[in-house]
Amino acid sequence: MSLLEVADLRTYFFTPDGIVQAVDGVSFEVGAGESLGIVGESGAGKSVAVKSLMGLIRDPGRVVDGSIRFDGRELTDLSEAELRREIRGNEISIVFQDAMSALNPVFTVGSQIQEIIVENTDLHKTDARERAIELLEDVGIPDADQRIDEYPHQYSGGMQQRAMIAMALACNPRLIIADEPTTALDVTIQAGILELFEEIQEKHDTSIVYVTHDLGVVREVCDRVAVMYLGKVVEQAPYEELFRNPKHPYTQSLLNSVVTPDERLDELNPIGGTMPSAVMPPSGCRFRTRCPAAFDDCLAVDPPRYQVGTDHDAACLLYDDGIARPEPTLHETDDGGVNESNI
Amino acid sequence: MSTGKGTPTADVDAEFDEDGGLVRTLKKLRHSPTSLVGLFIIAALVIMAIFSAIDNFIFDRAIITWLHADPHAMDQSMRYEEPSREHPMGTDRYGRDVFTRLIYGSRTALTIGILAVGISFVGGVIIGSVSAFFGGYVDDLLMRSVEILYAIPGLVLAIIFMAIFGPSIYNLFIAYGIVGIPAYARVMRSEVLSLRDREYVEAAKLAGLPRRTILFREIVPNGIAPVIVQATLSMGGVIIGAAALSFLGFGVQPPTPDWGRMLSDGRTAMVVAWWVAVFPGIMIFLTVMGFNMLGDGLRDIMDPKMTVEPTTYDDWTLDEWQTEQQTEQPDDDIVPGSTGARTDGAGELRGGRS
Amino acid sequence: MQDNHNGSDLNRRRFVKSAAVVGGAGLFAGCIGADPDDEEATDDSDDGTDDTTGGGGVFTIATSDEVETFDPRQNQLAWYSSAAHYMFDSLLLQSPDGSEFEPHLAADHPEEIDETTYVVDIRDDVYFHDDWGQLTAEDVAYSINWVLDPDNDSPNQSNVAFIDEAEASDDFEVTLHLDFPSGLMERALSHMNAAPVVCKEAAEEMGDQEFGENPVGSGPFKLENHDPSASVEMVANEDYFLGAPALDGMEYRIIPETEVGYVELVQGSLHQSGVTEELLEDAEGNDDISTYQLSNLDFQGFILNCLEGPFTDVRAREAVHYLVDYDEVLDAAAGQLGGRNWGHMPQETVDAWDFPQEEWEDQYYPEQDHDRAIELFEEAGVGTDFEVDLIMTAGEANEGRSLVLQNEFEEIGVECAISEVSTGDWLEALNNADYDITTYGWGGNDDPDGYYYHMFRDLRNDDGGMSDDVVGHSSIGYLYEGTRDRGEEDILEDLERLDELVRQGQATVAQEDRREYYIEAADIVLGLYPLLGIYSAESVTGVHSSVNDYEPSEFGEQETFNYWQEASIDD
Amino acid sequence: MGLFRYTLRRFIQLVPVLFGIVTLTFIMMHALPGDPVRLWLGEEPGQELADELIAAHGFDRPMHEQYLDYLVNLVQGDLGQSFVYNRPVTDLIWERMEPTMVIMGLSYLIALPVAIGLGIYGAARHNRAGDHVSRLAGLAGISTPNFWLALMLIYLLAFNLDVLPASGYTSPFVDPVGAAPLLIMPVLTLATAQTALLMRMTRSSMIEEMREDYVETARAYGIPERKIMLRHSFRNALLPLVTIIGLQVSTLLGGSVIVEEIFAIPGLGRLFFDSVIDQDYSVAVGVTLFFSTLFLIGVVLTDIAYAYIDPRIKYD
Repeated sequence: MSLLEVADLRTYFFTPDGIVQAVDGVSFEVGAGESLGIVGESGAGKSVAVKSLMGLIRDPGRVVDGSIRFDGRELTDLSEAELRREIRGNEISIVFQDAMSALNPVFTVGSQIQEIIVENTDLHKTDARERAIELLEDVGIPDADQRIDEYPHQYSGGMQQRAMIAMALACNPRLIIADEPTTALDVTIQAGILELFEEIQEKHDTSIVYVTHDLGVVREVCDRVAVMYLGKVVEQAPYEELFRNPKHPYTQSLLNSVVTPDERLDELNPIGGTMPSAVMPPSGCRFRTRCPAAFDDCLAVDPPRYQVGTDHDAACLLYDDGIARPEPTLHETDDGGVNESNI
Repeated sequence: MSTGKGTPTADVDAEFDEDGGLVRTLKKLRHSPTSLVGLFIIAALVIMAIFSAIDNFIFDRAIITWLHADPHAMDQSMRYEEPSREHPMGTDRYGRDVFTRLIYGSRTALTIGILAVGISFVGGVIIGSVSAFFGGYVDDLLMRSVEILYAIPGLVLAIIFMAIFGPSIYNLFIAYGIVGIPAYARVMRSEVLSLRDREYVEAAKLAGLPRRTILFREIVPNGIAPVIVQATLSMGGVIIGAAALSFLGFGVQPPTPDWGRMLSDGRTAMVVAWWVAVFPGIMIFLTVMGFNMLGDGLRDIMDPKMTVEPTTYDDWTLDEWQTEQQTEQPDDDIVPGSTGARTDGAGELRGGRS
Repeated sequence: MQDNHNGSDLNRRRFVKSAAVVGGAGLFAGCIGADPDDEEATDDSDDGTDDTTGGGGVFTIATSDEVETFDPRQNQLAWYSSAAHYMFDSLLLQSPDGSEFEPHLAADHPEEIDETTYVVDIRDDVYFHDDWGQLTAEDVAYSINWVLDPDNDSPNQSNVAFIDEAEASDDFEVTLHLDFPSGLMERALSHMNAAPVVCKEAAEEMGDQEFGENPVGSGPFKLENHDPSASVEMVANEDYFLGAPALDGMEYRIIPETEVGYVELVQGSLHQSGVTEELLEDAEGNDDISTYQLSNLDFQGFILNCLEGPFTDVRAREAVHYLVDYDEVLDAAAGQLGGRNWGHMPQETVDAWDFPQEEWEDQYYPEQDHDRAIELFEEAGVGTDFEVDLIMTAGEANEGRSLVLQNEFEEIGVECAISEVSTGDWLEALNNADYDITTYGWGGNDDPDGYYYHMFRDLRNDDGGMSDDVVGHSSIGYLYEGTRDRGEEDILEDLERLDELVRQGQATVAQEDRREYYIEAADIVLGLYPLLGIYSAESVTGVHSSVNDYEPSEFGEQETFNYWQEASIDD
Repeated sequence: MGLFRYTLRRFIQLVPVLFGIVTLTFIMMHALPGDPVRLWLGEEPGQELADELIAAHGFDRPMHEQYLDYLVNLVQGDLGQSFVYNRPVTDLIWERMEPTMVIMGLSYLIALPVAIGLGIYGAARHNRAGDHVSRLAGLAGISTPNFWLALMLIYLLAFNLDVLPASGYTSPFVDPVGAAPLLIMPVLTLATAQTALLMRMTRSSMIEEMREDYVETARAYGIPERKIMLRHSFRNALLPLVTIIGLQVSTLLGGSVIVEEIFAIPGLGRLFFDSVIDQDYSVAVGVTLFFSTLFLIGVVLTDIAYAYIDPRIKYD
């Protein structure tokens, strides 16, 4: 029984230039205490997907279809007020990519954490302040009782992110969504933050959804990985499995191009061509325009997710038994010794 | 007006952020009904103005006389005639047809607007860009001079100018042209400041292009968009300002039809002949409204973050801040030498935390 | 009460203030143009004379200019020339219809001892405001001599220039020693712009500056409060020698825009305000407002530049006179608020002096005839291939007449550009002869002298003279200079005679003699066509119906409280 | 305390700008055509009198001498003598200051809450009917010439409806009840465009702020929308707003010329206008200088206000 079950989530943006199908039929699950990594290039719809979970999609965007079950409750049925009171902050919280801008520049770090505590719990202001200091200490901010009264700009980038995490922990949520939390940081600080996430997970048994375009990061923190491409999850597997035995041509290309774990995919542009527009996505398989293994059927059939291994699925017609297909020869794994896996 | 790619609505916005040039910008206007209305009003105005300019200079008012009436023809027996079929907007104190004068007035209004704004624009762009590009003493000198102009209330400065040079349409737009320079200079300056260290500028420098060429070929064209928005928005202000000067007795030379003058001449007749002042008033209002609506739309479109407002004032204080501000980095006591997003530019303070 | 002296056009302009320094004065009867459309306003209570003191309310009047000094000896402001009559007294007082000069501070009319010596008896029951003591011959002599003293730079100096010295020959007797006999003496003695009587002790004690702020006079009202640029308040002088006025006070509100003042008049918060021509109809239709159309006593038209440019030849100037339809110009310039005049002076003066108006009209004011105009231009050698630079100062009247003239020029194929210039520019242009034609007006007097001496004399012959580089711009478009430059001997002879005539006109007492001089002068001037004279302006003043027993006149002298009427206000 | 030193420094920095303004206005005023004496004396000057007056006021001296004198006096707080009123310019300015300040202050008092309220309302209703209406109203407010508005108010409220007096001024410090009706129309005239501008400003910077990341953060942590707008976004939106509030001093002072002329208010705007017409050099220069100083003080105050709102700004 998973803590979070997302099924066929669709989030569209209704812009003057057309409907942007940012998230188009995404499903995944996160168990209690588990950490799921969602990876993909910019524009794949990762952030939109996780923001949809908390009902944070604003005009002109809307969750148009799908179900989000959290601890047995259907979140899409909840009203805005219910979401605000019962879910956001205290059940699910989120750590944003750019802590500098995610923190309000004109309030002290402490007052922002305090406000969240007061808003979501029964604690009063002074108690909330105590709690905030504790939290800041927990996330490794030295002299927390002093620095609580400083403003975000007085913190370094790493500390801002730590403060952000303290905020996320403020009400003991069961799920933390980390939306590219280390993207803006340099490597050394990034390592510290990732460690912190691990610590948290161990200490509080919190589930984490970790959104990133950095495969190296995924390796550090995630139990399982979902790969997204243009609004869809194309492959999903435990991270060991995925790294050793990627099935989807997209994942294969991604991994193929990674030189070091620190390289960022968006900078490398490992795959030829650019991602098509989400306004008018290609018919059939969305990846076909860039897929080296594409064949005729890809044009017509939107591939469902095929089970390709234990807890491993991939949305590619290559794995459809009913369709005649050429051999997936294009992919040469890093470690050829790994079994091609049983389908 | 930071050109940094903000990520307001996440990734999906990425494709809208791209700088698509003026044509693309204009195309986007179609999504803004108010801008379209503004554009329509201005287009109508321009057509009227072109027509009256051609008619006046080439045909000596023959066309309009043939079509309707001569805007200069006086007829004391037709003094303050009410609007009728013959005179759809009535006649004025001298029996002249208000309607045709109104049409001819578009020429004056537009001329004042365009020339005054043109002077401000060119002056502001040159001063602002030179100031920012060369920096140092040049910057200090130019910006202090601009501040001096800026510190004197616009209307006050315009009155002094008009008093010195005498009331005439030429002086009117020179006066407002000069009055407007500081605002443009500021906008341009902050744009150039943000552009001058860009890669392509560096490249041009390495290529050994003369500094003047780099400034006016590479930098200025890239930073001109907000100045254009500023121009559209201040067009209305100039037209109103010119009308105010007319009201105070520093106006356009008679018998040239001019809305401001018509309006202020007609004010004493309000009780007996409302039409003399009301129609030019409406025209001024519509014109200014048109420019403002268009300017509003342009601004929204050109700036993905919708950094707003009165470019007229721009970041005069904010620029100050930039130098005042202590950008000292707090020591990162966890991992030394960290680089985070810092608050170190005007763009930051303008709300662009990118 | 000409708060708007030359119509609404020029009310702010200083040059009009000086043009108006001689104020209104008249020798003829009849309250011209007075046109009370509401009879009730005036026939209510005829018996309310000096016994009804107090409770009469405060009479509030709109005016457009801030007063710069309350010292009437220094004043240059048109409206204050009238208002000063409330705070100060003069030896004589002009009747509302202008027909007579009543002894006022003087016990009787000046008594002629010889041609240049007059004795004036002063009343012995007049006291200055606020315990400044009794008004005596000392004060009168001091006041007149002060104005005469060139060191004091009084703008009134020229108006009493005929007096050599005033002498307090007794406690209540002043002897006037004249330089030359003048037909203008009684007028001068009745005017604030000439011989207002101030308290000598106060003036000397305070000094000019302070006296200008705290004036001490003997009039029916005294200054109570002055809010700069806002209002001047006066309260009734209970100890006035003619008894206390019925009004509690007078208040002048300074309102720059005439139409705003009119709105207040309609609202009843003002009792008197100027009415623009456009508002006249509305005012006449309003039961609460009585309108009075008063002559401005002025002369309006154009000056042609006789020094250089296309109009140096007399035929070219005459041609301009053929160009226009005078009535059309009048219409465009003044609408209903003006009347044609002939001879470069107000029609009232022409009528009162019985000048040969018809002859002038026939001879010098031709019917519009473009062909003849073109012919004359040809004869003058300029043809129609020239451009005319017409300058004007702001104002509807100037604009209207300029537009008509421009249209006429264009009809005969002559380019005519109008430039509206600031007053400073205008004076500069006049000084430098930098114009071809300019709008022109001169006003404020009903005596021919006010026009002929001021406009037509040769400034070079003035006492002290003008320095060589200043040609003086109020002369007739450089007619003297131009004629001298071009060496046109025959015209010069006429001009010398003209100068002589206007000077004689001023220094002569007998009106028949003066009349002859002016007729001869007019013939010379008109025949040289330096001015295109069109009309005299009128202005309308509206009075609220809550005012009783009050009728404004051109000669606004203590109008609300004088020998002829005593105003009061209904609550 | 840093703030004090900072303020002091900002004021000292104003000195060169003020010096520039003095120089500029001095030159401009002396460049006016004609000379004030001739204007004063009118068309028929006695030359002696003119010469005397010119000499008395030093108008015949070389301009640089007049200028130096002016500067020396200025340093001593002496703005010179009015040619027309024959009084010290400083006296005139003090005398006329109150109405201008009162009207300007009141128009701020009205404009600020209305503009901020409407601006926030527009932002909250972004792109919905309420927003469009308030936005168009804002545009209309900016597009209406203020002198025209003033005259229309007079015709409507004073002439037709007779509910307000058309003109005049009474000090509200002396007679608040009597002053109130007199102040309504002038304040309304000045405040309309100001309100519209501030409203637009508030609206757009609120919209902008509402798109900022910290808003999303607040939302993600269950902070109610109201609180996000009024506390989080508004506090940030205040920054550009404060700038405009400071800069509007300039617009309002310009507007005072027109408002005071129409409503017959004895303030600085009218003093300035009359002095230009009369070429009363020292008054015109003095008032311009005073206006500019007010404006610059406004800017400095704005800067200081920033400190309270934006903690990112530091002083040394």
